[in-house]
Order: sequence, then C-alpha cells, then structure tokens
Amino acid sequence: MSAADLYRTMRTIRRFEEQIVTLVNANEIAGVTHEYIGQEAVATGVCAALRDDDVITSTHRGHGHVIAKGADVPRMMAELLGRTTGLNRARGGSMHIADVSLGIYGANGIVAAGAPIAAGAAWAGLQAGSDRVAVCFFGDGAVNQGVLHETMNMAGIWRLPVLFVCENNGYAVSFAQEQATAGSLVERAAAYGMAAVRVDGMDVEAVRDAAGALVAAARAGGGPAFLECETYRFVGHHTAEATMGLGYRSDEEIARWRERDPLLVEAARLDAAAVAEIDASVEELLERALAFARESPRPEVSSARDYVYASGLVPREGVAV
Amino acid sequence: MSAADLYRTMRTIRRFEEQIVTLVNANEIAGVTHEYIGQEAVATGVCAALRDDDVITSTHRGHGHVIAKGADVPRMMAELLGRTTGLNRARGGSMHIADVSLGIYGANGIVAAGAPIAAGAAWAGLQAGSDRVAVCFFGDGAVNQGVLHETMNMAGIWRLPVLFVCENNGYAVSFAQEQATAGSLVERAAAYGMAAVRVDGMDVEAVRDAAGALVAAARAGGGPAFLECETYRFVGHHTAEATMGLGYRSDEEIARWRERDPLLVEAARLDAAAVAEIDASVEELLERALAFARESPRPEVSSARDYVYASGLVPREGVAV
Amino acid sequence: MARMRYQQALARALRDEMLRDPSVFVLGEDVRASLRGVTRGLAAELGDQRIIDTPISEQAFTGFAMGAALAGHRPVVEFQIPSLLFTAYEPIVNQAAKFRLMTGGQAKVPVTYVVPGSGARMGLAAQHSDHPYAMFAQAGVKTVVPATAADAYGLFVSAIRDDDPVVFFAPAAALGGREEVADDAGPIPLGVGRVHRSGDDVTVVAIGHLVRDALKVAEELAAPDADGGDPISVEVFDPRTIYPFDWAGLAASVRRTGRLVVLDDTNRSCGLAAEVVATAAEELADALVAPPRRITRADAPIPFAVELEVALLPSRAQLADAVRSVAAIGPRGALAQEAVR
Amino acid sequence: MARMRYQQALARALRDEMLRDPSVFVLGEDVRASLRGVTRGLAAELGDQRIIDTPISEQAFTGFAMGAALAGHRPVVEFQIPSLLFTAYEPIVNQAAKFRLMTGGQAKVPVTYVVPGSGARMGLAAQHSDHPYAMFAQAGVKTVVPATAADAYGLFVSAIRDDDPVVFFAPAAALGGREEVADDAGPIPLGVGRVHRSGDDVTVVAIGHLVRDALKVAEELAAPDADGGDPISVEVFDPRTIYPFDWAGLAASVRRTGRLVVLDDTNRSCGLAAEVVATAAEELADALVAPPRRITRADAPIPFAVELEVALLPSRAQLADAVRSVAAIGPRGALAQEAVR
Ligand SMILES: Cc1ncc(C[n+]2csc(CCOP(=O)(O)OP(=O)(O)O)c2C)c(N)n1
Ligand SMILES: Cc1ncc(C[n+]2csc(CCOP(=O)(O)OP(=O)(O)O)c2C)c(N)n1
Ligand SMILES: [Mg+2]
Ligand SMILES: [Mg+2]
Repeated sequence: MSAADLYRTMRTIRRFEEQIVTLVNANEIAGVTHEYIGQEAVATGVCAALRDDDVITSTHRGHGHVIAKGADVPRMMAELLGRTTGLNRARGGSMHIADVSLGIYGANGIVAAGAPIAAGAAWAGLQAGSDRVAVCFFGDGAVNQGVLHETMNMAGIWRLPVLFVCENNGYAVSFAQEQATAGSLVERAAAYGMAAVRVDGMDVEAVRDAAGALVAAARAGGGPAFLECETYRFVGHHTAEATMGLGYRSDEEIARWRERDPLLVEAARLDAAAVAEIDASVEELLERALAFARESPRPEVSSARDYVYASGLVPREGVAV
Repeated sequence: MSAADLYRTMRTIRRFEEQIVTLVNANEIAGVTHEYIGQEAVATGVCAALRDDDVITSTHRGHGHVIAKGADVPRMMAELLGRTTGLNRARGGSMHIADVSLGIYGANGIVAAGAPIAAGAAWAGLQAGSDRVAVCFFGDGAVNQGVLHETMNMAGIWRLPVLFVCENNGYAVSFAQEQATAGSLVERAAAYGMAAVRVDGMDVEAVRDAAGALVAAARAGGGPAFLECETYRFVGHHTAEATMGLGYRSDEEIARWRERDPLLVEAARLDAAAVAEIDASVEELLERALAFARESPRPEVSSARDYVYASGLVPREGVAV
Repeated sequence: MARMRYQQALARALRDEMLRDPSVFVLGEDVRASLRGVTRGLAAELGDQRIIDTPISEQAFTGFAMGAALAGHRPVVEFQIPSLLFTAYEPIVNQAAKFRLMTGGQAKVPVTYVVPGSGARMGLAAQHSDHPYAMFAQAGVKTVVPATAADAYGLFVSAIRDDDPVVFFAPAAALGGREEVADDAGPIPLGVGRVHRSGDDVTVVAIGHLVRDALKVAEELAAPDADGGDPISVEVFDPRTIYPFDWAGLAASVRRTGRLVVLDDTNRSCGLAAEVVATAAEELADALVAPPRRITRADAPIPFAVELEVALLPSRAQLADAVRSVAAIGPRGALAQEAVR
Repeated sequence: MARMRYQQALARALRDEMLRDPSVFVLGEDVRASLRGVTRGLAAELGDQRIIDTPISEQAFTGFAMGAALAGHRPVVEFQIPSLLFTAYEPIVNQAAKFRLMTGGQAKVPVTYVVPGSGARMGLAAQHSDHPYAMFAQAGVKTVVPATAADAYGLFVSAIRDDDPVVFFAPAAALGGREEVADDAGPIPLGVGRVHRSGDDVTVVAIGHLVRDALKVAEELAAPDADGGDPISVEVFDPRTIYPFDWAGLAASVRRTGRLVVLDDTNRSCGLAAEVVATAAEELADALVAPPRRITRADAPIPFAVELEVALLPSRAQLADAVRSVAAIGPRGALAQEAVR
C-alpha cells in the first residue's frame, strides 16, 4: 500500500470518527461510541499487510479496524444511524459492527473476547489448506484478561497463524497501563514462544512493515506473533467522557502526543497537493455516506425479533399472545 | 522441620491416600477422590516453610496440602466418610476439605480457582500489617487457565506476598504438559516480574529450601514468587480412572518415576529404625482416625439445608410447603 | 433529610459504611476516577487501599474479594457493565456462594457485587443491555434490585453489612430518580418488599426502574377511562430483594386483590416473573380470581436501533392491557375478598 | 436395531455426524482419551484434527469454537463437568448466541456445547453436582436435555446439524439407561416433546433422568393404592428440548388432563419448572382444574454426604404426593374434559 493510500485510510478513519462525535452529540446516533482518533496508524498499518480473505477481530474501539479492513463507509454510517441499510441492519451499532464477508468478525463489547474467535478462524484457515491469517486487535487493558492468555497459549501449542496486535494507548479508561500491568507486554507474549515486537504506533509505515513481516512469517507456517503498537488516543475513552471530568491524564500529555499525530507524520511524507486532494475526496465520501445513511429507512418495529436464530425460530415476546 | 518430621508428614499423606483408595473401592467413601500419591514432597516441603497464620489454597488433589498444613487427620477421615465430626461437617468431602482456622481456604473443584482467593488473603495480610504469606497450589494444567494469569498480574502490580506453587506432574488428566503448554512455565511467571524457580519435586528438602527462600523474600516485602515442582503422580487421575483404560502413559514411565519415590528419597536420609518407628506411629494415627470416623454419626437428613447462609436464612425446599 | 438522586444515595451509603467499618473496601475498574459515579471522591478521602483500581481481570478480582472476605474484610466489587457478571459467575456462584455450605459453616463470605447501571440504556446494544438478576436468584444468591434512592441507600447498607455474598443491581434507568433520604437513614432489611401504592383490584409486582412505570399505569387506571370504563385500583408491590423474595408480602397483597400481574425486565424464560407467577399459581391459587400475568422482556438480545430495543422491553401499554384484562375477570374490590373466602 | 446405553448412543451420533460431515470436529479436555466416553476411538479413526484435546482454558476454547464456526466448521465442544459452563457462559451467551442478531443475520454460529454427565452423582459435592440448564433457557439459547438413549441419539444429531448454538446436557443419572436405537435412526427435531405414557388425570412434565422416576410413579399410581384409593392415570410428558419448549405439546396434554405437576432438577427459583408452571397458569388457566405444582431441587448447593444430597433432590415420593394431591381436586378423566369446556 502506497503512502497516499495509507494516508487516505487514516484520514477516512479520522474524519469518520469526528463526524460520529458530532452526530452522537446531536443525538443523531444513539448510545456511546469509542473513538479511534490518534490510533489510526495501527489499524491502517496492520490491515495494509492483510488480504481480503484474512480475518480480523476488533474491539469496542472498532471503527478504525473495520474501515481499514475495507468495509463500506456509507453502510457503516448507516449502521451507526440505526438504518436498515447498515452493515448489521441496525442490529449491531458501533460496538458490534461487522462485515463477515470481508473477514471482519466484529467489533466487540467485551474486552479481549475477540482473541479466541480469531484463533478459531486461524485454525479453520489451516484446515482449509489456506495460508490466510487472523489478526486479533486489543488494547493494553486486554492484556490482563485471562482469555487472552489462554488464547496465546493455544495459538502457541497449535502454531496458529494469529497476529496478536496490542494497541497500547497507555490507558484502559482511566487506569494507566504501567500501573495495571506487571512486567512488559512483549515479554509476556514471548513467554508463549512467539515472536513479540514493539513498534511506534504513530508511524503507519513502521506499523505496516512490522506487521508485514510477522504476517508473512505466520503465512509461511511460523505460528503466532505479537505486535505491541505504542499509541495514544487523543480524545476521551468514549463520547460520554467529555462531561465526566475524570482527570486521569494531563493536557500536556495529550498535547505532547498530538505532536506525533499519525496523520501529520504520514502527510509529511506526501506532497501538500496530494494531501489536499485526498482530504477533499474523503470529505466527499463522508458527505455521501451521511446522505446515504440519512436517506435510508429505520427498521420496522415489527422486525424486532428477527435475525436471532438461523434456524428460523422466532423468540417469544414478553407478553403472552 | 527435621528430616524425620518431613518424612512423617509424607508418610502420613501416603498412607492416608492409600486408605482412602481402599475405602472408595469399598464404597465406604462416596464419589471420587484424587490421590496425592507420588507428590508428597511438594505439599510437605512447601508447608514446612509456612507458619500457622499463613494461608493456603488447594486443589481437587488436596489431601496432601491439607495434612501438611496441619489439619486434624481423624477429622479429615471423618469428613471423607461423611460424618458430622468431619472438618466440614460432611458438607465438603474430598474436593472441598478445609480448615479455615488453620488458614486452609479449601481444596477446590475448579482448576485454578484458588489463585485469586490466595491473592485476596495475601492482600488482607498486608492490610493487617502482618508478614504472613499466602500459598496457592495448582497443577500444570492450571497454568493455562486465564484466572491464574490475571492473578499473577495482580500479585505482581500490588507486590502481594503470594507464592504460586505449580505441581508439574506432567499431566492434566490425560493431556501431557508439554503438549498443553507453549513456552516454559517459569518464563511465563517471570514475565510478570516475579522470581520463578524450578525445583526437584521428589526431594522434600529441596522443595523446603526453595520454598523457604521464596517465602522469606515474600515476607520481607519482596512480592510474589513462583515455584515449579517437577513431580509425578504414581496413580490414576482419580479413583475412577483404574477401570477406564485411558492409556496415556506407559508402565515404564510410571516405574521410572517410582524409583524416585519421595518417601524413599527422604527415608534414605534417616536411619532405618527411625523410619520404622515413624511408619508404625503413622499406622497407629490412621487406625485411630478411621475408628474415630466410623464411630462418628452421619448427618441428620433434616439438616440438609443448614450452613448455606451466614445470616440464618434457610433455602427454600424443592416442594411448596 | 435530603432529596437526592439514586446514584448519590448509593455513593452516600458506600461512604457511610466505609467510614463506619474499616474492613469495607472497593475493588473494580476505574473506581478511583469513579467512572460509574458511586465512588466519587473516596480515593482522595480514604486512600488508595480502600478504593482499588483493578486491571481488567474480572474473574481474578472477584475471587480476590472472596479471599479478602475470608480474611476478615467486607469487599464491595464494582462491575462496570452487567454482562461482566457472566465472566464472574463462576467465582460468585460456584466459589463465594457455596463456600459456607461446603465448609460446614466454617466461615462467612461477606462480599457485595454491585452493578451501578444494569439493563438497557437506549442504544448500547446486545452486550451492554442485559439485566441478569434472575441468574443469581436461580443460584440462590442474595440479590437486590432497588427501585428508588431511599431503597438504594438502605439496601446497599444492608448488602454491605450482610454476612453472605449479595449481588446488587442498580438499574441504569433508575439512576437518575430522586427521593428523600433521611439524614439518619439506616439499613433496610433484605427480603422485605415495599408497597408503593395500595390498591384493591390488582397486585402489580414491579422491579427496579419498572416500579416507576407501574406507578404511572396505576395512576392512569385509577381514573375512569375514555370509554367510561370503571377505574381500577392497582396495588404496586416492589419486592426490592429478588432473593430472598418477600413471599409473605406478596401473599398479603394477592390475598387482598385476587389478581396478579408481574412486570419484570429479565428475559421471559425462567425469569423472575416466572418464579413469582409460578409461586402464586401453586401457593396462592385459592386467592386468585383471574389467571396471573407476566409482562417481561422478550426472549431475545437487544438490537442496537432504539425503536427495536424499546419493542423488546416491557412497556406501560402492555402492563395497562394486562391489568385491564385481569380486572375484567371476577368480582372486584371487597367483593373479591368475599368471593374467595 | 440395537439396544444401547445412552452414552453409546451419544458416541454413535457423534461418529455418524463426523463421518457424514467433515466440518464437524470436537474440542475439549481429554477427548482423545475419551474420559467422558463420548469420543472413544474417534481420534484414532478420524485423526487428531477432528478430536482436539484442549488445555484447561474453557473461555478460550469456547470462543475458539465460535471462530471456527464462523469460518465454516461445526464444532462440538465438550465440557468435562457442568460447572465449567459457568466459566464459559460469557462466550456462549454473550458472544456466540448474540452474534447472529448483532450482525443482522450475516452469519450462523453452529456450535454444540455438550456436558456428558450433568447433575448430581452421589458424593461429588457442591461444585460438581449442578445441572444448570435453566440458565441457558433464561438466555434464549437452544438447550436440550434428552432422557433416553434414542432421544440422545436423535437430538445430538439435530444439535450438531442445527445452525445455531445449542447446549446439550446429558444427565449423569441417565447415562447408563438403555433403549433401542434404530440402525437408520435420524435426527429428532428440537422443540418437540415426547409423551412417554398417556394418561387422563394428571400431566407430569419430567426432564432428563427424572423421566424414569416419573414413569415409575405413574406405574405405581396406576394401581389402586394400599388404602383402596382410586388409581390415577398419569401422562408423562418429556419436553426433551428446554428451549425452545414444546408449548403446543404441553397444552395438548394439559387440556386433556386438567392437572399439571412438573418434575425438574434445576434449583427451584427461576428454574425450568417455574417457567412451565407460569406459562400454564397464564395461558392454560381455563384448562386447569387444580393448581399446578412443582417438584424441584431445593434452592441450595449440594452437600457432600449422600443422604444430604438425596434430601435436596426431587424425589419419587414428593412426586407421588403432588400427583395425588392434584388428582384429589376436581372431576377426573373424561369428566374433567367436560367440566372445563
Ligand atoms: C471484560 C470487560 N471488562 C470491562 C469492560 C468495560 N470496559 C470497556 S473498554 C474498557 C477499557 C479497555 O481498555 P483497553 O483494552 O486499553 O482499550 P482502549 O479503550 O484503551 O482502546 C473497559 C474497562 C468491558 N467492556 N469488558
Ligand atoms: C476449570 C476446570 N476445568 C476442568 C476441570 C476438570 N478437571 C479436574 S482436574 C483436571 C486436570 C487438572 O490437571 P492439573 O492442574 O495438572 O492437576 P493434577 O490433576 O495433575 O494434579 C481437569 C481437567 C476442572 N475441575 N476445572
Ligand atoms: Mg488502552
Ligand atoms: Mg498435572
């Protein structure tokens, strides 16, 4: 993927997220969303190393991963606005957004829950004789969830082509990573006998290169690997944090990291005209996406119990009929 | 603890377990029990490094730990025979045997479940200004349970005085440790920033010395530590295995390990007369224990719903009254 | 006497108990920053060892609380979202709640597990909208779902002081409600319901935030309807504690009204409403003049789109219909009492 | 046609499905050695990648199965003991069972979770004696509890072929039972009950191993009793599937008998018996001539001593008493049908 393409993806994620914040604040999107602002280089760099048939599992902070893996942006927007044209037909929303046909096995509301799902998908790839890989994205907070360890062990003993991507943005909500985590993350992963690498998560090319090498090794039968990306979120944990005054990090700290904005880092490698052109086309895409979403229908209330079972079973209502 | 005392404890465990097998086979004990035969040096060596006010959490294979921590053997026997004089008033049996007054927070039917309980007890010790420690015993199978990792991390960041004792007997039921576990056990623990040591689990003095050093460091504020004891169970996973023909290990392998029987190893360090005297007194203890148990009353059926709540609440029966 | 929000009442109860009893401490995610609003200011006031931020390790910190409890503490474990209880079910139900029985009464395990925001919250979708109190009642674990600020205060105090594990659900939809809480408010015993409104015709059992809905419907039905239909006198009974349930309170109400409708925001199947209706059908059959009814959540995960979410939750309209339908059966008011005697 | 034990029927169903469909594979602890007897010989016959021994990592291997299912496989996940489902509840209920809804129908998640030995087993004590099927019904997850060998065969086949997550409980106390299983036995649909014995006076709903007890009691009561009391004609209805439940089958039976007793080995509170009784009270009130009754496990963990264990489990004597008590109310047999019309 070229520098321009990397920048374009990051810009799309950034502007998508900024729009989402506006729409949540305007009550046009229900619930809360967790923005990927500041971390764009991670999803973009990692997914640049992936093929369409590779699988990813994502997190509560999932829009970036889903865009980078190639999901349709207008249908993402429609999903978040709760429209039937949405990727998940308005059933998923931000925290469960998915496109299984693109190997996107879903954002996830539960920290670290995507890890074993990715491992199962990776195993299935091996069974099918394919060299596809599965990438499991998770935050620094997730490294203390037992299921992640269980999964790293299983990937280790069965030499599954799983890339564990830890986005270390320094915090799990308010809890600082160094306080939450004994030892170092890469050592933890290395103890399962897998390659474990740390990379500058604000430099999309560095991420792409590191991920590319680990993915190539996994495709070649080298088993699982672990990539820690040092990154930062420029905004609150979620859209509701703004009014909460949690005060767990300083304005200076945020400003310091903003200097290393991954979009600026990559834009500096392009000429200004190219950047401007990309920026303009991203605006156009997002306008189109929003218009598409707004024009799309809301779901019928009578369909509220649809899509629960594949067998056609319809769940019981809450009143006797 | 002297060599004679170490041997006495191991001999008590061994003979207790052998009696239990006989009693289970004779249907005098209900259910299944998991024998500690072959692993006596671990519980004995570790508990030799402990004080009465230290806490332990144990496993499904718990009799050895409970005896080594000082529980009353006749009351253990009574418990297993389902008598009201039992340690747990016939409510616990083999898999839940406990003596909270001696810091024995229970055998446990769930693999690795004792780990966080030990950590909580260790934290409470710190709060009380005490230098007591908590020891969490578990098998090699438990190292792949997520909750153990979560606990090691918590013990690491809070520098809790917990000694994690892994009894690596090579198998989790039928599944060989090397196949089940990626990387090495001590490296896994070391990744949490704790001292991690491997010791010959068939030599009680080696275990005692290694545990003693780690316990002393923990008492002095050094935080958690991990001790892997290489050991072996000479018998099946549980009393029911005998008839199952699982065939996951060879007779040669068992014979090889039996040569390193921890009782023989320690007996060799004592003179034969001392050994004979200890053996005789252990027989006497066990006869007394069995007699006590057999003479003790069975519980009243009318008490079946007692002891569930501390508040005095009595659970509902299964029929309307 | 202060009028306060439910969430503030929880915070006050916690602080009062922590000041009263040094063995009480809090364990959970983001509790120092007080993401859920129940621990605000406490870390600064009481120190980091009384308000402990945990790593994202629900199984371990739940088990940890049990260990600390066995060693003499009274932990309060905060769960940031309700479905985390799924992950912590084993250490709560299989370890803490069974320990006393398993050891023949050797020890008590006084842990409070609190979810300060349970149930659907408009747009949080399937994994953040559960209200899973019935699964604890099913296991015989003490379970509390207070509806109002004063009840939240008194029941949180009781939960913390209780010598057994208690799971405490604060419904998200109730957190903003206000009520007077006396300056010298004390504990409210577990297992005792509250009659929010007396009535003669129909007993409505409502739980948590649904009490508000039940009261609204009761008020509406107290007036003659548009078609000139008779007013219906509804008694609103809030069990407050799900386990143990106040069966005596329920019986007293149903024996007077002869009719029962249960409004419950767990899934329909094997939910709390099932238990209440089953018990009434079995044990109060002689008092019932009409078949008991349930209004519950549908048996389905909550979809993201708000209109779909609302469609699956129990509604006032459903309740009003059910109350009308049972009120139409059999004699009413004092008459009913004669009839069943 | 072969008479076989329940456990053998499970093993045969699994093998048949694995031979038929290469996407079926097994994941669990000690499944190659076949500790639980369901996978005997399969690793040797079908290879290590079809029968996979897992580390002791229930959360991870349960989630792993979901990932493999999304990628086209049909995993069968074996849990060695019932309480392991507590640990795996999140990945089953919150992940696998919600995935289809959450993605608006993008994918199916055909995983079977099997416990080949659930419930109390005489002396296994509190943590190994649970029979937690109601917690899956509560969550709307397809749940099967077959009572006999032929049902175990046909329902296991259906569970594996089903495109949704299915939790399959084989009661420990049923594993030894024998029944004819046809050589060409096929699937038995989920959600369809079985009338084991027809009767006119009382419908007994019995689940899993309790079907045997219900049949015994039905037989006893079919004869005039020692005091010369009238024989009672008991219909024994086994829903076989707990979710979805065969409400139509239940209704058909209760509409004939007018009386209902439910025999269920989950805890009393919010258990399956509560759901059945509540539904009957609400929806079949016009047919019931006597109040419905429940015989369940007590709301308590199982103590070790066998006499205490037995005291907490539902018993034949309790069932017989309950059946007699309801049979004593209202007109019997054909008369009853007239009376309720
Ligand atoms: C198992 C689990 N525990 C707690 C939560 C609540 N929660 C949601 S996001 C979050 C913090 C996650 O931190 P991290 O993994 O670092 O991801 P980040 O938000 O920084 O991207 C928490 C505690 C959850 N969703 N799942
Ligand atoms: C969480 C959990 N999973 C599975 C089981 C069933 N089980 C009981 S003991 C055991 C093997 C344990 O192996 P290990 O930890 O090595 O201890 P050992 O039996 O060798 O002493 C298994 C799988 C259980 N009790 N708990
Ligand atoms: Mg983070
Ligand atoms: Mg072992």
